Amino acid sequence: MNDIRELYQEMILDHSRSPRNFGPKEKHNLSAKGHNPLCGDDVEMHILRTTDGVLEDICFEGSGCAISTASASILTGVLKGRSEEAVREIFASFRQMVAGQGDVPAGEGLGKLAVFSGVRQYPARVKCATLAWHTLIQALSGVEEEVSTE
Amino acid sequence: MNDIRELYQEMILDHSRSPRNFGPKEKHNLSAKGHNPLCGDDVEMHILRTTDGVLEDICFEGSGCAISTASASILTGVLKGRSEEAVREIFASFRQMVAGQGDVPAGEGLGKLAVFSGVRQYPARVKCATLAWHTLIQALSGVEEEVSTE
Amino acid sequence: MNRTPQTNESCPSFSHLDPIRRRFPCLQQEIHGNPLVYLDSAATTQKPTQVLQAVESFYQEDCSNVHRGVHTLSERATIRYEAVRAKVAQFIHAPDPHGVIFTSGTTEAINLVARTIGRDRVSSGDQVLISTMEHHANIVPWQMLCEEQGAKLVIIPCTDDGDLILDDLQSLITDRTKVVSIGHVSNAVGTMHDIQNVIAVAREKGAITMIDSAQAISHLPIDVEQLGCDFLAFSAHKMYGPTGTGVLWGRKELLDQMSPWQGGGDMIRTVTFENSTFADVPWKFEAGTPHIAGVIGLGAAVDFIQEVGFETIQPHEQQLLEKTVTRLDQLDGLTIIGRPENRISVVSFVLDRIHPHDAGTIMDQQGVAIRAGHHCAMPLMSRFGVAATIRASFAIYNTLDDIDALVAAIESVQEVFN
Amino acid sequence: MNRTPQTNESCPSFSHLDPIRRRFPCLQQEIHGNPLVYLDSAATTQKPTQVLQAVESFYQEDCSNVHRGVHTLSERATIRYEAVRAKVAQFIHAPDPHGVIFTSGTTEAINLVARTIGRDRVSSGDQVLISTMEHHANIVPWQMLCEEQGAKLVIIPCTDDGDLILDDLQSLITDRTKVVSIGHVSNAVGTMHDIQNVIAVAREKGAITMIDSAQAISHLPIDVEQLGCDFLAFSAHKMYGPTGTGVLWGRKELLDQMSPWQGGGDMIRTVTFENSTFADVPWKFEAGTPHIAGVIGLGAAVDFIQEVGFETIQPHEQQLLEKTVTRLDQLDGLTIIGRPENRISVVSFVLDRIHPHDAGTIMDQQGVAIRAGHHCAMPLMSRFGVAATIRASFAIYNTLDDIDALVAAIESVQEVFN
Ligand SMILES: Cc1ncc(COP(=O)(O)O)c(C=O)c1O
Ligand SMILES: Cc1ncc(COP(=O)(O)O)c(C=O)c1O
Repeated sequence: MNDIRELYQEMILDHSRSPRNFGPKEKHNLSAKGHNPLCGDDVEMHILRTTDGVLEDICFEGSGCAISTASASILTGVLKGRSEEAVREIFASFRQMVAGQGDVPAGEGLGKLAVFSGVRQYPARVKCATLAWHTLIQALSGVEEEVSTE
Repeated sequence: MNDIRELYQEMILDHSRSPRNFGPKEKHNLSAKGHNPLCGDDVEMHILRTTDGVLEDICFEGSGCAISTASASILTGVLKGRSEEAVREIFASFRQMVAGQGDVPAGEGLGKLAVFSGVRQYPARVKCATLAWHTLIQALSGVEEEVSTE
Repeated sequence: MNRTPQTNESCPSFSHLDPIRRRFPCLQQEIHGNPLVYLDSAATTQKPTQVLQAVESFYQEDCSNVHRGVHTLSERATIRYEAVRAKVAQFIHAPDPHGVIFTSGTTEAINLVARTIGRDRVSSGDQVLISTMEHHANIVPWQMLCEEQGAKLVIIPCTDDGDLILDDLQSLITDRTKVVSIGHVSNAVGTMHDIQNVIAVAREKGAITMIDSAQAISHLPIDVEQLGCDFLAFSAHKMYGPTGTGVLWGRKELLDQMSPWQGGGDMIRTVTFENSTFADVPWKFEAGTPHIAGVIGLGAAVDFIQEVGFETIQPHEQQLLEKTVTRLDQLDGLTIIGRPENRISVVSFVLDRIHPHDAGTIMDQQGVAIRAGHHCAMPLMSRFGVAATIRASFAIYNTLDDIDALVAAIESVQEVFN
Repeated sequence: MNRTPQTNESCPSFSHLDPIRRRFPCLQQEIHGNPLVYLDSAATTQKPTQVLQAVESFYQEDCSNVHRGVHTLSERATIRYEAVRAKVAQFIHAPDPHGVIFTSGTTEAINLVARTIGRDRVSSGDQVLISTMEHHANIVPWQMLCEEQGAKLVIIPCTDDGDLILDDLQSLITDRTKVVSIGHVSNAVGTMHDIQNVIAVAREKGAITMIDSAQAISHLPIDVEQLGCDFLAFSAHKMYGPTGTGVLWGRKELLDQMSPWQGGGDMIRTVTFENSTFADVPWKFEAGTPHIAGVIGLGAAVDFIQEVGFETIQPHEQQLLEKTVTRLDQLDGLTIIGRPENRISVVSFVLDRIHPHDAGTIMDQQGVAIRAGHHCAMPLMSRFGVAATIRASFAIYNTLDDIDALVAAIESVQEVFN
């Protein structure tokens, strides 16, 4: 059960119980939907992107497991105010942390997001942790197509 | 090779090389076709049955392996002049001899047909030995439907 | 937080099952340091050694293709393969082994029926009747057929308890109802449906009847003659047999009339480029090299079930079920989904404010393997207003101790979250 | 009449293959008191121990359903199952593992293509092109499609030598040709067809191209990118793998556009009674519980082939072929059927006045397993004016001694009959 506490850290449980930046925003200009058929997680990301490519606001809707809900909730806070480029870089490190091969420094430079480092031990849950991210990237790409993590 | 000579007895080889009662008959009043998908054997039996149920004449056409050709050829001779009832009885003993369960007296009362007793050792060839028989019975039944030994 | 061994609860009358459990090699392992407690048999059962040996002995001794060979291996393989047809026929009390068609599983069996006789009989304006409790395998093929033919899919509703509402059966089945396809036992909540009743009404109205027995076949004796259905399907892998094979049983008269589905070797009698004639039933429906090893393994699985006997299986599984329901009802924050009148081998439940998937991960840490999800029964999940459930399902190798482990694991989930 | 041991002919350069042969348990047996000489690999190959172990280890260690489980066994099973997709993709040089669809075999793969994209693209008056040398699996599905759609099946003829006549390809493939489906290697006479040429012309004319590689996959390296075909199919059981599984590879762009075939679990994204949405490729085409053990065994079979290497397999099998043709040509009363320019692993022949089936029975007495029949290629049999042939086919485990045994067995057949 110590192991499992590394996955379900307090912050993750907290964000899954009371997700931040949850609910539709009127002022967003980019959106995308994502679906994880394994848990039945559904997520919808909304972004307000400025003309110079900064994510001025991010929020999400949907329902899902604790990992996917917390992942969506925490990323909205961490990424707010970042440039699109920075977001893509952070996602690359995040992915490396939760699903990368070999030894990976646990969440270095990822700040709060490092709380998801435990996911690495649970291959079946990687998709839960990355669903919101994939959906966010999809929204940024501006193509309207549902993301699925099959 | 001694074993195999018991299957391919001289009489069988002889009848397969020069089948008797081979070719179409003009005067037959019952016919049926049979097919063995395993070897691709095709046989057509023609019977002249009298009003009192005697098989006055039997002949056959078709092509097949040595066992099926010899079986058709030999049965035409053995069954000629027999009653339909007798034919069915002989077939029952023949079947018992080539495919029956347990110890079976080798072809007792079957006369010449006892030459097929070796077939018993070759389950895959039982259908070759019985194709002409099944087709004959089909012809006697008067139903026009191709017999298949699948 | 490790579970307390509760061997005192292990009913002495079950000690004769210990040797059975020992025959399942996969159960003899630890998961995350705890003994494996496998409660996912509705997804697939574990396989006893005798099934694995049957498969292996085919490959090691008789490995050959079937039907068209004259050599010894092929003869032996054909005899072993065809013997299973007779064995399965006897197992489900089918009058004619030729009504037994080997498919790749229940899913293929249902698709086969939908695409052959289904397509022939169902026209524009006709109806196909299923229930709200079906597995996707018994929904999607009919949905695709109805869409193609312009027919209507009609649904038997269910109660909050998870029982089919059969009072209106006479009006649900009309002259336009051409097919009635019903699950035998619900894989999601465990209901054993009153299919005898449904079949009787459907037959009266002239509809074809198909029973999806995927979740019934390993739990209760099946007698197709007595049921009176036209088709019945199940999968080997859910009855202690290998993956990749299953059975469609059909009434011989219907099968004879049906056109074939897949084309290929073994299902034909003659082929010319102008036209082909088809083989007799059942081979007409078995195109290509069959899953010979799988079918032979299925034969061994039937032997296994018959050796143990339903007279042993049924009371054992019922006792497991009763204990599970009783113990789960004692837990706070847990709701059992479905309270069917007759339940077989499956219990589904949800935990307050905890997603089933999170529960599944935490329970797995304790070695307890349950399924979390929609169980390929999304319409039923909608009916109950849940996205997913936690499902525990049983087989002959489960013990009363397994239920204690289940309860302990649920408690540890709640501990993490509360 | 027992065959004389001719070990002197056993080429010393093949002694390194002895350990390979020893890996096949089924070959270590006697038939009617003679060592088994298995010359029926075109029907199904024997399986090496490592394939049997892979199958068994799945059942003994990771036995579970795939895709929808969160528990450890299910996770392990899913990882092993999906890893084979990537392995197969790499084996056939496919750019994207998602183009690899697991089917029950070549037959299902061809039926799938005929019933999905085939039905979509082929309309009344259109044409489907195959050849006179196809296996029934690559004839009947197209024949059924053509009949249903009112299209025409057009046939590439072959020479007396058993080579396809490709001179008129430009006129055989017209604007109306919507599908070109060609065997890679003939299972009846061993011809390796010039498929590269056929594919190139077909693509130019906008036809879909499908290659039946059932008889090629274990004998030569395949590169789907280089071939340029749209679909390619093969069976695990003909490449040292288990029965009941095979592969349809398809171009991802085409697969994405195609509607699904069978309906059921795992191939859907969402199901409501109003409508269902389908999963992504390849899962859209894998309805129901897959043959998990079989796919894992297929992975081990790919490993086996790659460990031995085509650089070892090809020269060995060519040497077996050459010796066979040379030795058979020396026998009186024997006619080899087909003298193709490029031959792979198969030799068919007939004996004067001796039915192949009788020959098969007698050869089996010597332990020599050959196939006698039409080899599911009836139109080709008609083309050559025979009802059946005797077919000897080879795999990596055959030895030059096996050819001596074959010749001795043929001589003993002739002795019985003459
Ligand atoms: C050339 C060819 N195509 C297709 C098939 C059919 O393969 P399967 O029976 O494994 O589906 C075979 C095997 O018999 C074959 O040799
Ligand atoms: C009730 C029911 N029907 C059909 C199926 C489909 O069986 P398979 O996946 O073996 O084809 C299942 C298994 O998941 C089931 O539980």
